[in-house]
Amino acid sequence: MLRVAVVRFPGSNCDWDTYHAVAGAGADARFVWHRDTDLQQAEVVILPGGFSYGDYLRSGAIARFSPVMQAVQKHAAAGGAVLGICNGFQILCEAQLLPGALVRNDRLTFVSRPVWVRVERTDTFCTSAYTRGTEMRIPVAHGDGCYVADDDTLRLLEAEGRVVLRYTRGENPNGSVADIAGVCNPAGTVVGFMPHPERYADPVTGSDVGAGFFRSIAAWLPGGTARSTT
Amino acid sequence: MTYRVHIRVVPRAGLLDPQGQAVEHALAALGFEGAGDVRIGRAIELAIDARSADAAEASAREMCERLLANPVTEDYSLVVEA
Amino acid sequence: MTYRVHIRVVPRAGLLDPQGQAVEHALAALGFEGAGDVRIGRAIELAIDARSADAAEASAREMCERLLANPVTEDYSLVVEA
Amino acid sequence: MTAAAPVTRASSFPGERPVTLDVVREHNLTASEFDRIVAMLGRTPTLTELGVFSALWSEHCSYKHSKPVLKRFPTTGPQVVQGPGENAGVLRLPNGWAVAFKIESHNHPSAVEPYQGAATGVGGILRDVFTMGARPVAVLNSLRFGPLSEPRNRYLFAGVVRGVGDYGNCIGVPTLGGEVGFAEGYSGNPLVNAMCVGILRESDLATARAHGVGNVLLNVGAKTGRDGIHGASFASEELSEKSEARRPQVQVGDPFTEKLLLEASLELITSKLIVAIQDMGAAGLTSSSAEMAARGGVGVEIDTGLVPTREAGMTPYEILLSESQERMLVVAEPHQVAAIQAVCRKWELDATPIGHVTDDGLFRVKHHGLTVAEIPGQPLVDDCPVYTPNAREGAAAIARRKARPRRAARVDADEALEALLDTPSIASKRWVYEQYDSTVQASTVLGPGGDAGVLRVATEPFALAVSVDCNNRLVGLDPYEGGKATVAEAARNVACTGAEPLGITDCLNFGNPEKPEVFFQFREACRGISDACVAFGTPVTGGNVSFYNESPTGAVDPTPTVGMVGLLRRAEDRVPSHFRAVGDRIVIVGSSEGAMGGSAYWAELCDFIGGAAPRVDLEHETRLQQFLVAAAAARLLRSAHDCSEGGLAVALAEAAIGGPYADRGFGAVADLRTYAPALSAIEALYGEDQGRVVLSVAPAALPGLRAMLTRHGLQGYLAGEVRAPGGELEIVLPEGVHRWPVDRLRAVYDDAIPRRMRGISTDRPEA
Ligand SMILES: Nc1ncnc2c1ncn2[C@@H]1O[C@H](COP(=O)(O)OP(=O)(O)O)[C@@H](O)[C@H]1O
Ligand SMILES: [Mg+2]
Repeated sequence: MLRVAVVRFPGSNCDWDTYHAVAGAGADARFVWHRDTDLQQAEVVILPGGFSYGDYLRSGAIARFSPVMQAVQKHAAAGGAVLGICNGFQILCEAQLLPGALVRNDRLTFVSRPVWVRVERTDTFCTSAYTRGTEMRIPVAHGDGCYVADDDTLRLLEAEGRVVLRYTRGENPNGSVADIAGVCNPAGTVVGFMPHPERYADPVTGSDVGAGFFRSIAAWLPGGTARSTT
Repeated sequence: MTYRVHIRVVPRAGLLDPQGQAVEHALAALGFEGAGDVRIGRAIELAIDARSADAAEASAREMCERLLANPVTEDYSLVVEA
Repeated sequence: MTYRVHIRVVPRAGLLDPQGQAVEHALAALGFEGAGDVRIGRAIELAIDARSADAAEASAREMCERLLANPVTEDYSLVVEA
Repeated sequence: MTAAAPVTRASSFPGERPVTLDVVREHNLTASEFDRIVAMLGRTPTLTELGVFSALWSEHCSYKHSKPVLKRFPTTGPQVVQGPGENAGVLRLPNGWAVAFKIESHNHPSAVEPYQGAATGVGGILRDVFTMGARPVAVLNSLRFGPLSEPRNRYLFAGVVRGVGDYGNCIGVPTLGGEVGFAEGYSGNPLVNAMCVGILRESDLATARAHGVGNVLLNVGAKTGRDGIHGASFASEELSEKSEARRPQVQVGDPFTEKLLLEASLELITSKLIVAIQDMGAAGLTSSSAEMAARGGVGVEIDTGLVPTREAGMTPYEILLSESQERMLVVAEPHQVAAIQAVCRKWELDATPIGHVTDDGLFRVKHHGLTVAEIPGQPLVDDCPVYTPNAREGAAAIARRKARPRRAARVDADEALEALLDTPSIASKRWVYEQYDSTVQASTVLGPGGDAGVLRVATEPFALAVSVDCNNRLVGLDPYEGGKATVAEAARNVACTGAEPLGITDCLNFGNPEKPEVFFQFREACRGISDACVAFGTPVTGGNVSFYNESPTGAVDPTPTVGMVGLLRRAEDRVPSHFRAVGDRIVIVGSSEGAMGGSAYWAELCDFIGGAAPRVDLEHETRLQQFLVAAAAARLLRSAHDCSEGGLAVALAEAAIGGPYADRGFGAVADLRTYAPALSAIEALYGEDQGRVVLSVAPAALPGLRAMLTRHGLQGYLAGEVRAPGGELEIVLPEGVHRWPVDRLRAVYDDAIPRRMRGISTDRPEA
């Protein structure tokens, strides 16, 4: 069974949701406390959503100095898979494991609603269950979700196909440049995005279109290439 | 003349400043010793067209009173540059 | 010695500042004429125990580089007071 | 009264002012209340003691004007695990689970500082629920403001919504529903009521009853500052220019610390490390320690010198009365202290021993050893004088019920629907609830935008439905019928989703109870609530009274908000409120006499609030609820929507407009020619008769539905059908056909609040 570490920072609040979605997809989910530096030999590390350290100063700015982040950096440097969802994405940007930054929504208010996103890349460890171009509605819930990066970075992201998720159908909820909802590192092993697929992983919550992200993870072959499960 | 005004709006003394507290802890955890009493507020910069520096300052003060600072929870201070 | 450090962290020029824009509109709606180019950032104040003002400033700069400002989106400036 | 010998001993804290009658008055205590205190102590109280009394004998803590009325609420039932008296009420659910819930007001703090006032209101109610050992799973909010045409009201509205959102969002508790109303009477005194719902294993239920002589009191959580000193007595006086000046220093919320406190508290409770726990809410350390001791029939001794403070030099008076947020008082056996501190340390919190349980029944406070207060504990909490003010209905109120509008509506019958959908009280509240995280915890079955929020419980098959309601216009017109209507609407909202109403919590927002017409409203509204709760079998498990909601222009509309919790046996049976499929039949249950009294039509379009309030037939309401629950369980319903403000036309329009994220609304036709043949168009369309719902039903389910209606002694009226998206809402009346393009209705409904709030700074007051 593929082992997945879900990191809990003080202020994480999607930790259990993510844990259940991972376990529900058939992977071996483990919590790792932010003060631990042992990732329990996890093949995939997930930084879940929430308000680590209250999102004080800047979202993710304080969490990135947590002891566990050294282990995450090492894991990522060795080619290990890391997924940041919402606050996790913010932490990955602050830690410079992903380029760019997430700043306050252009509407200046928190936004909580389902939005349309398109899967732009399916050869990563967490998107292989989808076909390229799949559009689905997934909840977002954030105050600082506006993705920004300098022009060179943006050009590079587009040229290398590193935009993993994009807002579509005119539903960019936060002013993100180029409708970017999620990006990855050059190898596609570190991924971050704002939408919360774990909230749409069970039909009783209205939809289970997000379950594919977790099925992708559970079916991932570390070291090998991602295989399609659809 | 156009003046550049720098305004600083900070939580009033005695009021809890959770953000300042969190940053204080983070600085300590990063090994910065001797840092304390952290308060976090807003820095506002703007350009004001006015006849004199005094006029610019008066105008900026009024902006603070009416819009930029919350009189219940915040104090402000400002500097006018030519 | 304890030094008081005032830090100003503002969105990098060229970056969109929706909050600054909103305030600019609100000022215009309140009838403030000649106010423009509003930028909004964070004001951070803290006390630093250091041997000299230079040491306090060096320490504060390092805090900004490592934690207080995001190098991707923000610029900072600081003033040290005795 | 003169006393022979002091009953207890305490010394003034150095520098404290002597207690004079002026000082007594400043503390909001009357001369006779002061006499009672002197008699109880056998001496003049110290200033510290006076502060303690003023807090515990404030309206907010003592319920001195409401107790006798509240005693008449039904509070028992087979489902009740914990009735009123603890931090929150608790009801039994299947499979060993229970639900804890409570609602509370934060009106006065929000009037002064809307953002922090609302945020700390949410923080307080969350603590009430997790101190019961329950994990908060939903927040709801009920809000009232003056009209949005006033800049100050827009600022208050924006700030309150942001405050509610920021706190709940950060903690990670979904805000699943609420209501917002706007009326002149709330200008200057907005209402901010927050409700929290939590889930627990019944076996983990915690209490706030101190016991065990020698047990240790621990202060857990944030440090104590000078914030909100005298908040409880502040909440117990009218807002005036003067209160602006003497307002307590604003309390600032720290949801991050609260999240840590939540996790630590639940860990302490479920690992059975503690004896009792209570949050430090109104009147902070004073009320938490005195109330916990009184409940357990023991004494307590605390040393305020041991309480961690944020500022140097705080006096025992300040420490006792501070309302700094995110603090808990825990009682534990001495040998558990180290283990408790270890749990707290893990969550980055301090847990500091500050006192112990004693056997002398006294509430004793020391400061570094000096006894600054010593008061008999039970009388301190229980012997506040109780008042039963005069109750008399105002002549104006009686006249209003007999009156009719003096002028016609400013629009015709067709335009009226758009005008009503454009009314902020009726319009879509998306602008509000999109600022609230409504899907965190991944348990949201039905989010905001329908009749009630529905959430699943852990991995159980069942779910909970939650709603808060109050039709303040009806209560103002006829407090008894309005009280009934408020409970009925809450129950109907819950039942529309298919859930069986289980019990309520209430937040009674009224003006100054010393005014006979206000006390009349209060007493009668409570009688209405009681009667409805008895009829529905939904006991009152707790609540909150907020009096003195007055501004310089008078009392607010009486607003007894009811929070209802219901049980949906199978989550997947949940019934949404909007039309879902072309060809479905539209069925109306409940009849109409064209009740215009207190209607939104009269209020919004004729500027007239009056007429006879519609009578609530509790027997019919009960059958309607039971029918809705049974029909949902039998999967007969595609949608169910309650008829409330704006009447049948608004209910049909809302069902047709669709859910907030529907791509497009549906067309619909409803032929009312035989439903209400004798009514005028206005009465048929906009009358607000109680006890009505609009259903949509698959054609194949119609026979089953008919049988189900008959079984419950109800009549259904087959009015029409759901038509293709992009079409019209067509209502056929004896005098003609009315048509509205649904896309147009939807645009008006969606934009009503945003267009009024465009460009409003949520950060700071507008000038
Ligand atoms: N303050 C609020 N917070 C969250 N949701 C709200 C709020 N106000 C209204 N809503 C949601 O909007 C929907 C419609 O509210 P309302 O018009 O009051 O419903 P009804 O009249 O049917 O009770 C409900 O789902 C309600 O939960
Ligand atoms: Mg409504």
